[in-house]
Amino acid sequence: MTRRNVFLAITMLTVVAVLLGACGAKATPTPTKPAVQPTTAPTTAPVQPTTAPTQPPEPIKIGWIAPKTGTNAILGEWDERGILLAFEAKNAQGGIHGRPLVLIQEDDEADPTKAVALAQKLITQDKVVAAFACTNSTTTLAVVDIFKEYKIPHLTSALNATITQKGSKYVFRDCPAGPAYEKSIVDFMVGKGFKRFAIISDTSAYGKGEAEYQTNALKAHGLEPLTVEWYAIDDKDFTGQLTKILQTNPEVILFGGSEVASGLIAKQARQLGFTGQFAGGAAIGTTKFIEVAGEAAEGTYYSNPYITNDLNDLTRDFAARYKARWGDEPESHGAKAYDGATVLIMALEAAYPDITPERITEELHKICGVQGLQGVICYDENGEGLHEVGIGVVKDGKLTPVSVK
Amino acid sequence: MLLEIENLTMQFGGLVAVNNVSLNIQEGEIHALIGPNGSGKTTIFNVVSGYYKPTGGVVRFRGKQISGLPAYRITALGLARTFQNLRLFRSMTVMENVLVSLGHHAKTRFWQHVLDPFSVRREEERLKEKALETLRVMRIEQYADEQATSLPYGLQRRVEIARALATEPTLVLLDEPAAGLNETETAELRDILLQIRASGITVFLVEHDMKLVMEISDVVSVLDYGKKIAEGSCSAVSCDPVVIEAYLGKEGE
Amino acid sequence: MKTRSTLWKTLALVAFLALLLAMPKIARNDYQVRILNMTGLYILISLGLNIAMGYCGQINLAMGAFWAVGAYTAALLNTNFKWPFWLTLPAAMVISAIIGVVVGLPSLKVRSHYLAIVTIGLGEVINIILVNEEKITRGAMGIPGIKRPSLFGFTFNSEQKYYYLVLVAVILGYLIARQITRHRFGRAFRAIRDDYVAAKAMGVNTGFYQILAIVISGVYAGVAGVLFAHLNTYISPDIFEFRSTLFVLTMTMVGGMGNLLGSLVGGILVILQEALRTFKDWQLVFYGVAVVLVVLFFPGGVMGIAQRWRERQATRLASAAEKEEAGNPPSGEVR
Amino acid sequence: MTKTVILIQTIVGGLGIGSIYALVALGYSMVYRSMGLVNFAHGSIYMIGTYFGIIFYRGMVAGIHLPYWAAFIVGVLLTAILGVLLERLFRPLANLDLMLMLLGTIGVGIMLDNLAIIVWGAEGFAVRSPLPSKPILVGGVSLLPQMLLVIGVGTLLMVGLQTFLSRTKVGKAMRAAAQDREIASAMGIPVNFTNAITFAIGSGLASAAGILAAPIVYVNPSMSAAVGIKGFASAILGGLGSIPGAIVGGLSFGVIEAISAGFISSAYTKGIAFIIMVLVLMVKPSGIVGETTVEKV
Repeated sequence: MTRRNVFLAITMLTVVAVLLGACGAKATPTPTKPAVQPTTAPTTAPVQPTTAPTQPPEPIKIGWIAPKTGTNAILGEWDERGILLAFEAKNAQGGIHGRPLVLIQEDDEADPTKAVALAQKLITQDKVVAAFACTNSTTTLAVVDIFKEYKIPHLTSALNATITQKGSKYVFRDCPAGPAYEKSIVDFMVGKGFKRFAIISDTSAYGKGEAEYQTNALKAHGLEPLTVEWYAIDDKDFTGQLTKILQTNPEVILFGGSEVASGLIAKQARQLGFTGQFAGGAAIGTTKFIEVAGEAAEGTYYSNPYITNDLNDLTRDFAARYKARWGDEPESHGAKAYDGATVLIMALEAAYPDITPERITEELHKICGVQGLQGVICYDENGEGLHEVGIGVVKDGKLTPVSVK
Repeated sequence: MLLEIENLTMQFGGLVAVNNVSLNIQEGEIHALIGPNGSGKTTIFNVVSGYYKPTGGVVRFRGKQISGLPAYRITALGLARTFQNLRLFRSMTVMENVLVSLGHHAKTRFWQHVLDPFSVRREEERLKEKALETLRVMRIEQYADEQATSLPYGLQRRVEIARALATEPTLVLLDEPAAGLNETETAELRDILLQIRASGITVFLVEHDMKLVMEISDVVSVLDYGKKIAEGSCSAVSCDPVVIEAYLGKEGE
Repeated sequence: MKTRSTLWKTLALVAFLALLLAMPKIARNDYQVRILNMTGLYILISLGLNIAMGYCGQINLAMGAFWAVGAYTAALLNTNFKWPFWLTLPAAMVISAIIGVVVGLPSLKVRSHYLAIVTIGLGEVINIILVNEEKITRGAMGIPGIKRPSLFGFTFNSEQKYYYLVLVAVILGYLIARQITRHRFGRAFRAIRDDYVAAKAMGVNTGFYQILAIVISGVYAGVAGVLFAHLNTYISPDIFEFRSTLFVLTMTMVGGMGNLLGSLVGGILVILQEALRTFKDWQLVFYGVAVVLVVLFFPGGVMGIAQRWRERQATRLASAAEKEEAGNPPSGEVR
Repeated sequence: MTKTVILIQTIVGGLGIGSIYALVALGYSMVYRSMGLVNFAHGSIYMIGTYFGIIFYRGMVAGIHLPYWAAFIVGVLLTAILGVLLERLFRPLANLDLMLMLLGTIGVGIMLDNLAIIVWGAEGFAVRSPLPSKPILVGGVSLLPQMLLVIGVGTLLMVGLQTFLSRTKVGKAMRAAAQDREIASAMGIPVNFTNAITFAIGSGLASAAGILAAPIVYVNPSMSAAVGIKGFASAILGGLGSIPGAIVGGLSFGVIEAISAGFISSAYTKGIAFIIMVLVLMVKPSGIVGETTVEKV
């Protein structure tokens, strides 16, 4: 190590310090945030004193971690839209007693390592009081312990059942867990007299989980899947898997994977001459699935707490506002996020003026009997709020209810 | 017999580069291999030093068959070589270049490099001392810490030879060591080569500089179109009409 | 003169170490310490990659997989058999070394672009195994509940405490890497990188050193994996996908391949990438632009700038030497 | 379905996706052959190329709705132009060592991918096929019209490319330049020009692959990664730098994937494909069609 190198190293370390300072200096503003600029975060003083009368009301910072790039970016996009819709509406009414809601958004690229670091950023640097984290199962599983450690409540849109079984009282799911979806659809299909099921799913945590729940639900009826086939999340051609499935001559193909791949599979299965029934859980009752599958989607049964935009006044109002804001038809992911945002806002209202993570957590646990888009939300001690899902069918290219819970 | 090349044939696809050549090198001599360009001299070197597997024939070194062995094993047996186009390690100093060759004399194990810096340092000093000795033989010790490839061409040639000598060979194959050298440098090289022989190392030499070859070689073998056409002492070979024809024929082209 | 510069060096080194020790206090919150910890882990992986690629010229684009092997060994032994950190560490080192031999073997047969895709492929295969062998690895769901390490009753249970563990690992890792690369092994590696053919002629057992280089890089990544598993307490296969390899490759090249300090300097990239978050959607665009600019204008990375300056000095010396010998123009073969 | 029908069906599916890999692999190989550059941004060019065509087909630009074939041509041409621009950017990279090339081109790839997200959004969309979606049944094997289009146009492009390289003046110049840059430029062949053409053709082929495949797959910015790596693996499997090699490599990679998904293990599809690639390279280190080079001493 020459002297120059030592100096270089020291210079670099200084740069590190400066950079750390730089990214700590400002709480990143969000695109939708009202004109109020948060004042530069002081170096100490973890809790701000309540607003002095002369100062503009201090915004309430809520964190958000989801993928905005990569294969899973679509999940982040839907999630963001639902939350922002609720937050903007609330802010238009003056926020929580005059304090606007600010969503501090971070892109985890669906990478659990990034998600953990970002959770720490939101908690210890941005000092959010609550967060939406995350939309994917592995990222959520990775951050649950972090939020528990820092005692900050967070809402997740991920379906993996074990998320709420890790003993954290700070995690809340804004939708039913995966098994609820898969059990409902399997029960329904078995009830219709189908006996020969084949499962196709992807190898992500989500896909693996859903396939497992489907298999378990079948076993509860004394049935075994004829075969379980897998694909990688970025696969586009499923001929191999499908020919293998078709050899087993199933009546029903159950989808465990994401909406896009499932849509492609439906299309390719029909082209390979499959005439039976398609069915699936959360990802299937979406406009995206129909868009991708096209005609092949027709007649597909799905389970979802948010069966269609046209279910009741609440969903119709949501759909209209969603379309006006984003120029797009909403689907269940947006509805999940919207429900999550709604209960969080209610908890914040209830906690006011003492808006601390601890109080918000308490209030979230108290939430029960709230009518959301997906049904009546009532949180148990594990943070599960919804247990019932309905069944829908794709009819004339539209999501249509069959039975509503 | 130090090195025996027996009925060696080397074929690349349809091209026969070396055709049934037999050649013997005695301990302690300087043996030159000459011939027009493309006559297969370097190919023989490449076979002997283990880069090509011969398509026919065998090579024995001190009675042990070496054709087919990997190059580094052949070097370890005591047969080192230089390259016609300099192949110095460009990221290294002259000293480091030579130290690479001393590597297989090192006794320290990998774990010592991880956990026992003291014996590694002791050994390093020993190796450096040895390397310096070799550099002194080649009269380039004052350039030890220079980047090898930044040296003038003539000196790079010597580093190349030093590197070969540092493997402590009994036989060293020199591929055109005088190429690109000026007269003074060539003269110096001649002294060095004689000194090498005097120190007991046998030299097998490919060279175009006939003056140098005639001055120092004990035996000269002549190749033409992959075949050996003559062998003998300098004077005998230089009078051989076949050799003269081979060279004149080449000039006439 | 000499003693003065030694004094300077010592002083600077002490100041540097003091600064390193004080880092968790300088950092403003757990998140920043976390980033420093991750920086340390990436530096460890980068040191390994640097030895394999920078020193030996052996392309190893399976670093993410080695990282995973270390992390999974630690996680499985810790959660299933309650092995503490101090036992999972050597176990993981052994296992990543074994995998290193497997990944290293193709390097005897194929080179450059071919080796690149072979190592990418083998890395993918390891990841696919982690995803699909659920009975052993719990598959895509990952392994939760890995314990933090403790030493004589002291548990490294916060980011700040873990920082010192990482710091010690990085310093040791650097010193060992330095020790390896400075002497015989380093020279053999560089000889292979500079001129594979000549290295063989100098008695270097090229195959052995090529595999050794990959094994060393694997062990470094494996150690980083163990530290990561015990820090994160949760691991899943998607953490170790190809993008993690790419990131380590990028940071090593931005820092400077073939120079161990390059790996340390490259660590800045971890922090820089976090700092770029301010740019939201444009973050990765700028990141890409930055990478291209580095490649085009500073191909040797940060350490390469210093290197280039030194080389220019050297060529100036050489040309002066050549001028001295004017009148005897060297043959056209000189470069 | 009998065993043979199943096998044929699987192979046909593999050939379809394999044609895509082959067209992408051609881009890698051509550019490598002429510039010695491995362009790891090629996957991103494939993605951008797909968008360049499909946005006109779907009327995403100023409401222009072009028929599929017209959108195809526009997309391929636009991507070829992008290729020329990228060639200019990559020119300094061509003489650098592999890792710098890798990193530099990957940097460009990251840039393109994220620009695409900013311009077109991360969500992506499904594309309607211009052909009937009803498959044609031949002896129990169902052939999808769009898939036949992929295989057909793909074959046409590959044959066309080969003819172009061997028959036309520009093509011959390109081959000469690929063989030896210095001699070629000494002979008066404008090497930079032939490189630009090579890059344009390589990018155009990737775009063609993307637009052809779009109705079968799904279009979004992250489609670049998987095809990028598999296309490169195909080029290597066939022998990097060889035109027939790229075709053989791509088709075999697709078929291997389909067969391992259908007959061995669907969870290990990609893994098996990579393992076979590694094994082939162990036996024949320069790929299936690649020339074995003698180590120069």
